Amino acid sequence: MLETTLFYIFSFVAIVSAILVITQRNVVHSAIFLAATLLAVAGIFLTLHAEFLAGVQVIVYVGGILVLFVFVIMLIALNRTEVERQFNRQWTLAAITAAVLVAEFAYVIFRGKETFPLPSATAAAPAIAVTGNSQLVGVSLYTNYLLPFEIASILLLVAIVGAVVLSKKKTAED
Amino acid sequence: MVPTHYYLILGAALFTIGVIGVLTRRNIMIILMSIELMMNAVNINLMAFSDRLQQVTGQVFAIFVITVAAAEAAVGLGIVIAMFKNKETMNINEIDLMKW
Amino acid sequence: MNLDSFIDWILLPLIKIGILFGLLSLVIAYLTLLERKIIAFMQVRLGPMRVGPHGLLQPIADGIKLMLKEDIVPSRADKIVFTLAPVITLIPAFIVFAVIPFGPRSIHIPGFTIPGLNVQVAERTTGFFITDLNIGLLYVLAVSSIGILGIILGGWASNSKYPLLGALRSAAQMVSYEVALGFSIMGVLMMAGTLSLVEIVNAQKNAGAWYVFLQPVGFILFFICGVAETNRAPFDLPEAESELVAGFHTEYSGFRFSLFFLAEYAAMIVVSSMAVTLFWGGWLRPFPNIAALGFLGLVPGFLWFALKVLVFLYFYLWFRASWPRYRYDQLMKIGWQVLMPIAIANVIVTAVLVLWLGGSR
Amino acid sequence: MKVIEPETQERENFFTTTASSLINWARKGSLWPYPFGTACCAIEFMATVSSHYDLARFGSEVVRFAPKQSDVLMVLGTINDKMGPVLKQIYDQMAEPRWVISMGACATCGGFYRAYHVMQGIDEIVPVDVYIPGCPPTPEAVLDAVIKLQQQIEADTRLSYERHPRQTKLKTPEVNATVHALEPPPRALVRFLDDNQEVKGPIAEAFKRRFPEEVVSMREFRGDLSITVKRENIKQVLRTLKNDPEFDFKMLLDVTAVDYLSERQSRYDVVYHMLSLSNKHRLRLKAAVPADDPSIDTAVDIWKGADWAEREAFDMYGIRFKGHPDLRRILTHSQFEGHPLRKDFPPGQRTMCTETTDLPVVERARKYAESMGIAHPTILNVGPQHPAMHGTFRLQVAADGEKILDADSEIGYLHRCFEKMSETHTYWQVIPFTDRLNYMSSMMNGVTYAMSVEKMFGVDIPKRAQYIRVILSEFSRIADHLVCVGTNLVDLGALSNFWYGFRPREEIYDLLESCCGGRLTVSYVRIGGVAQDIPADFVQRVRKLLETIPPYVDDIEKMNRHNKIFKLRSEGITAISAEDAIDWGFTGPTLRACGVPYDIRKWFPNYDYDQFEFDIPVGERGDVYDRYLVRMEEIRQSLRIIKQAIENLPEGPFQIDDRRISLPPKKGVYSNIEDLMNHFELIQDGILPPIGEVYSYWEAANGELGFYLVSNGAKRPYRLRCRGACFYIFQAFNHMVKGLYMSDVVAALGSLNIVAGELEK
Repeated sequence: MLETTLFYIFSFVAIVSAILVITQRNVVHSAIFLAATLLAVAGIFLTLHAEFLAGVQVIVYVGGILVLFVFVIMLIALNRTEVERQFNRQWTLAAITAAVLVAEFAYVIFRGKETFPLPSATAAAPAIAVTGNSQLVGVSLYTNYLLPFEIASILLLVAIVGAVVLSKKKTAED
Repeated sequence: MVPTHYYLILGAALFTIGVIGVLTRRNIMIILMSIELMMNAVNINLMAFSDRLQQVTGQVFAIFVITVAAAEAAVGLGIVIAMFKNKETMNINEIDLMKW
Repeated sequence: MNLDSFIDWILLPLIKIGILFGLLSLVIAYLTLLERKIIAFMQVRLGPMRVGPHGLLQPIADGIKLMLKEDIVPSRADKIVFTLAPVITLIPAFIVFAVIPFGPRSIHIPGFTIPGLNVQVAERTTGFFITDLNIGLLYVLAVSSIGILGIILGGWASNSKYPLLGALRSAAQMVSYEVALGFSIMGVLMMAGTLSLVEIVNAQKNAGAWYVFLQPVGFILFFICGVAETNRAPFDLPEAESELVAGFHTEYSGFRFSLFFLAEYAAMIVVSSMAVTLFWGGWLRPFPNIAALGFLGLVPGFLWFALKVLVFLYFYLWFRASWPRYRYDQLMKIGWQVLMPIAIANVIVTAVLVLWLGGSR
Repeated sequence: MKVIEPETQERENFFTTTASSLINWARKGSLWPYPFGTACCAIEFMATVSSHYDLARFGSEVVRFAPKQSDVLMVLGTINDKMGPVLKQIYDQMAEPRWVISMGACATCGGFYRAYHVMQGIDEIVPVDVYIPGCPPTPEAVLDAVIKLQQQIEADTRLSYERHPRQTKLKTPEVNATVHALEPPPRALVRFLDDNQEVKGPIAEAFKRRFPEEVVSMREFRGDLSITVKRENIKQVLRTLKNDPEFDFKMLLDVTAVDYLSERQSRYDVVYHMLSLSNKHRLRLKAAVPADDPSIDTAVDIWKGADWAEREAFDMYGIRFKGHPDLRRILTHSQFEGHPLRKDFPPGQRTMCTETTDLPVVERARKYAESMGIAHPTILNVGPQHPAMHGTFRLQVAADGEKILDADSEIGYLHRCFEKMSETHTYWQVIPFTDRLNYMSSMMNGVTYAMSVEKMFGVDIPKRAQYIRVILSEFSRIADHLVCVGTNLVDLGALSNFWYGFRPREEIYDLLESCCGGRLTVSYVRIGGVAQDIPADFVQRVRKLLETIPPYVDDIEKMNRHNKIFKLRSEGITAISAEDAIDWGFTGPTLRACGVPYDIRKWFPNYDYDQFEFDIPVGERGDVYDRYLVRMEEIRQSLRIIKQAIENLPEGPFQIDDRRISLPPKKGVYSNIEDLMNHFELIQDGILPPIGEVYSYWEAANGELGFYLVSNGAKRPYRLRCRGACFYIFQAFNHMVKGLYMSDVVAALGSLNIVAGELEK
């Protein structure tokens, strides 16, 4: 009951602010609505018993990525972007793509509808909720998924180097 | 208990919104934000299945997705800054130097 | 929903939230007076003396005045964001307190019957905290990282250059120091093996020593980063008076300005409380496992906690009275080139030791 | 219609009165000031905040530099026409309820500056709630004003405040505020100046040998060598004077002009004062400039230091310096009409100023960005009302984030027409004006000014007067350095040092007060000595001070000398080489921090300085840290000098026994006609120095303070030029800060010890 209510609230917030993200004229307003979406998604994670991920979502997305976004927007404070034409002429393409996507999703969900009813007694003992999911995530991250984990860390390193190189000032030597 | 397909529908909706954002907006910052939206949609799906199957794998993959999102933001914003320094614009249509 | 769970999940937390909120507002108000008084004494003066005996009513006068001051929204500001920003800063600063354990789980409420209704209420024990989340630490980090957004948006929305500079400074500063801050508490995490703040304090009890003795480097890093996170001297660049007038809140007046003010002081208390919880044994008395000092246990836990927090708040004020502030690039350099490597080294050394000694769990 | 019961009405009244008294209680207990400090009064306000008076007791120490967060606009010091729009803007930005305290005679009514650039009272543009009389008012008066304001608030029954529709328009300025007429120069002065003498001496002879064609006239008067040359080849002459080792005048001390009206064929004289550090020679070079073509070649490409001095001469006299890169008005505001120091300019003719203009840096940055095809850098206005700019300097920077790409500075926000005022007042009356030049150490300005008049007379003052001047001046130097170091550290964020610095300063005030009754602006010096003898307990007081000051100084040293953060912030910041510093015309601690041991007290000693034992501290790199070290060491050396002076304090008269200068003894005035007449004449006409021109100089707290005095034999100076040390230091500022961070600007400005009163005169 509570969970369902929370789910509806969070999804409503998430979808409405997501729409606002892509329709706002002012980039900073978009960023604020993105923050709302991200927080709502963190809430959704909580209803799915993924506290650890919810925490990570807030720390990384809201505290990190979003702050970075706003930071860059402020750094290159441009007022004229607001007056410019905001949208592409690719509305048709977008509409078609969106329609195709919706159709696909509908089809897949329709196909899988017999799996929807929740398994009754078998999954009644949720292992994750009991042992505390941060520990479980940690353990499987460092055992089964060690290689992807390392690859991810290399990816991050590359991204750091890339970002530094990209935003480096041109000095006299260059 | 919320049925899993509710989450899937939510994820699909967010993903579609993200796609529309990417395709229609001209402001590169908003395009990047839309990409973040899409990543979040993916994460919701992963999380929903993880909860449904009582397996932690989904959450681990969500962590990887967040990592990729962070990397993407760093590089993307680096590109934005570099681009802004040269062209003083955030409009993606004006960045066509690599166009053949 | 039966009565017991109603009491457990709604009534008790609400009562606690009410008490905590009231107390916190009072503490923050008097922290400002304490700051003015202590700094005054350090500078061989008296500080506020006229408003109430020894200036004791000064914060109340300040509060009333700020509330009633004209609220100016600059005409060129982004009005919605401008009004929203102080709230975005203040709310996280307050809701962080939800997980901070001020004392042990030792409030004993005897069972009783509500007269007239003839409803039996079972006896229960509760703690000096609103809730004990199993991801408490993560919660603190997550929620306090939202506060930055308010500062940045406030600076941006003012549509003025000094606030913008202040906001840029604070954004860069807080994001960088959050990383080192996260690393500095890793050692504690590894030793306690839990993210719950209550359990971390209990682990210190079991270990027989406050973690500051086992993690001295971690503590120093944590406090330095904490001071930087709260934008206080010597890291008070975002509101450096002599450079940026008043930093990100230059354009704010009256009530909204006081919200930023409250948030800053609340953040100071959060950092001090976290330092106490993670490193200085929370509500534990000194030397928790030396029986000879048992008489110290007569002082209730939350008083020990308050005392320790006070010590750190005093440090904050002491820094402010004595040190110059860093320059922006120096601050960044220290964060990334000094604190970060030390923090990572600390994590590695702790990990090795925890493994080698078989873990202290 | 509902009838209100009397009872309810009463209750409502009770409620509203309780509420309003509670609100008023809160408002009066929490008056946060915006210190709109410009001049001397700001220093007294600082004293009010310091430990002896402690404004914090009233809950008013929360100084907010953001107008929106402050309650009381405290206008501390002279507001001139240029500053008017700034004051207005700050006031308009404040949130209601707001109050204004006008501190001091200048803010209240213009004070004794009834001059062309000074606002005759701030109530021309903002409403004032409390006026504080005094010049400057003592801290007690400031506290009294705060209490007065609290009483006003208590009596206030308004619950809410509308934004006031009070006066918002500038009053038409009061023309001809000054009453004194100006006299044209007598023939005798012109003849004196044109007189060509046979002068001996290495410089004069070398000059004659090198430039036989150029010399118009040459003269030595009271030891000052003065050469007049033709203006056509002035550039070549100046270049030789600087670069030829025979002359080696590496430092240009001053460029100014004098107006001789139609008395002479060429109306103006452009006057250069220069100094050779290797030969220890001084030279005055003059070139006559006619009224129909008031132009001359610039010296900026020879000495960088000529930059602002030439701009000032242009501003004041309208003399165009050909080839000057940036010949704009400097002291007066951009809308000002006329050139105020011209003799035919009425001293009180004000021009309304309604706007603040952009500096050239904006245009430069725009052009640069466009030529490079990059984004426009942020233009940031720092000051004049910026906490780090000490209230009166303005810096406009083009910044890339925090880094300064280009900057321009603007002054004149405290220009209060000292030079014009001294032409309209008698020699004695000028002394209070000199006190308000460098108000941090006002004693020394008076001494230097008195020296110039004494030099004109060619007299020496009694030993006792000399020693009194030395002791009090050295104390002033200590006080000055303490404020400089204290405020510099406050700007860096180290708050407490300010309070530690002000305690000994307060005790020095006490000593000065015991001598003359004044704390800050003392007016103790008289031409020919001092105003009255020192009090009986003077020696004990000084001995006690000599013991109490060092611990305070040590406190500051302990906090900072080895402080990591302070060193990080100060080392290498605005480091300047000795050559550059000399080229700019740096003097005083700022120059010594670069390693040049130029100190007038050693190089051109007077007043027995050659008999005192003291060292001249020098730095190495000339950065902020070195300046701090030099200042702290100079405090100790000053204490040493005082110690020797107080031990050898001679007995005798404190005033010269010369009836042209000092008043006859009262006994004589009452008993014989000669003394009575003498007294009457002196009081009526003041002193009448002989015709001539002299340049007197002394080591003031922040460098060489010079007065160039031209006397026409009348009771008022014909021309009194003040060479303020910081004028030459501050002109280098915008060049020094290029490439630094915003925070460094703050550190650098504080370390230069720029005092607006002296800078802008």
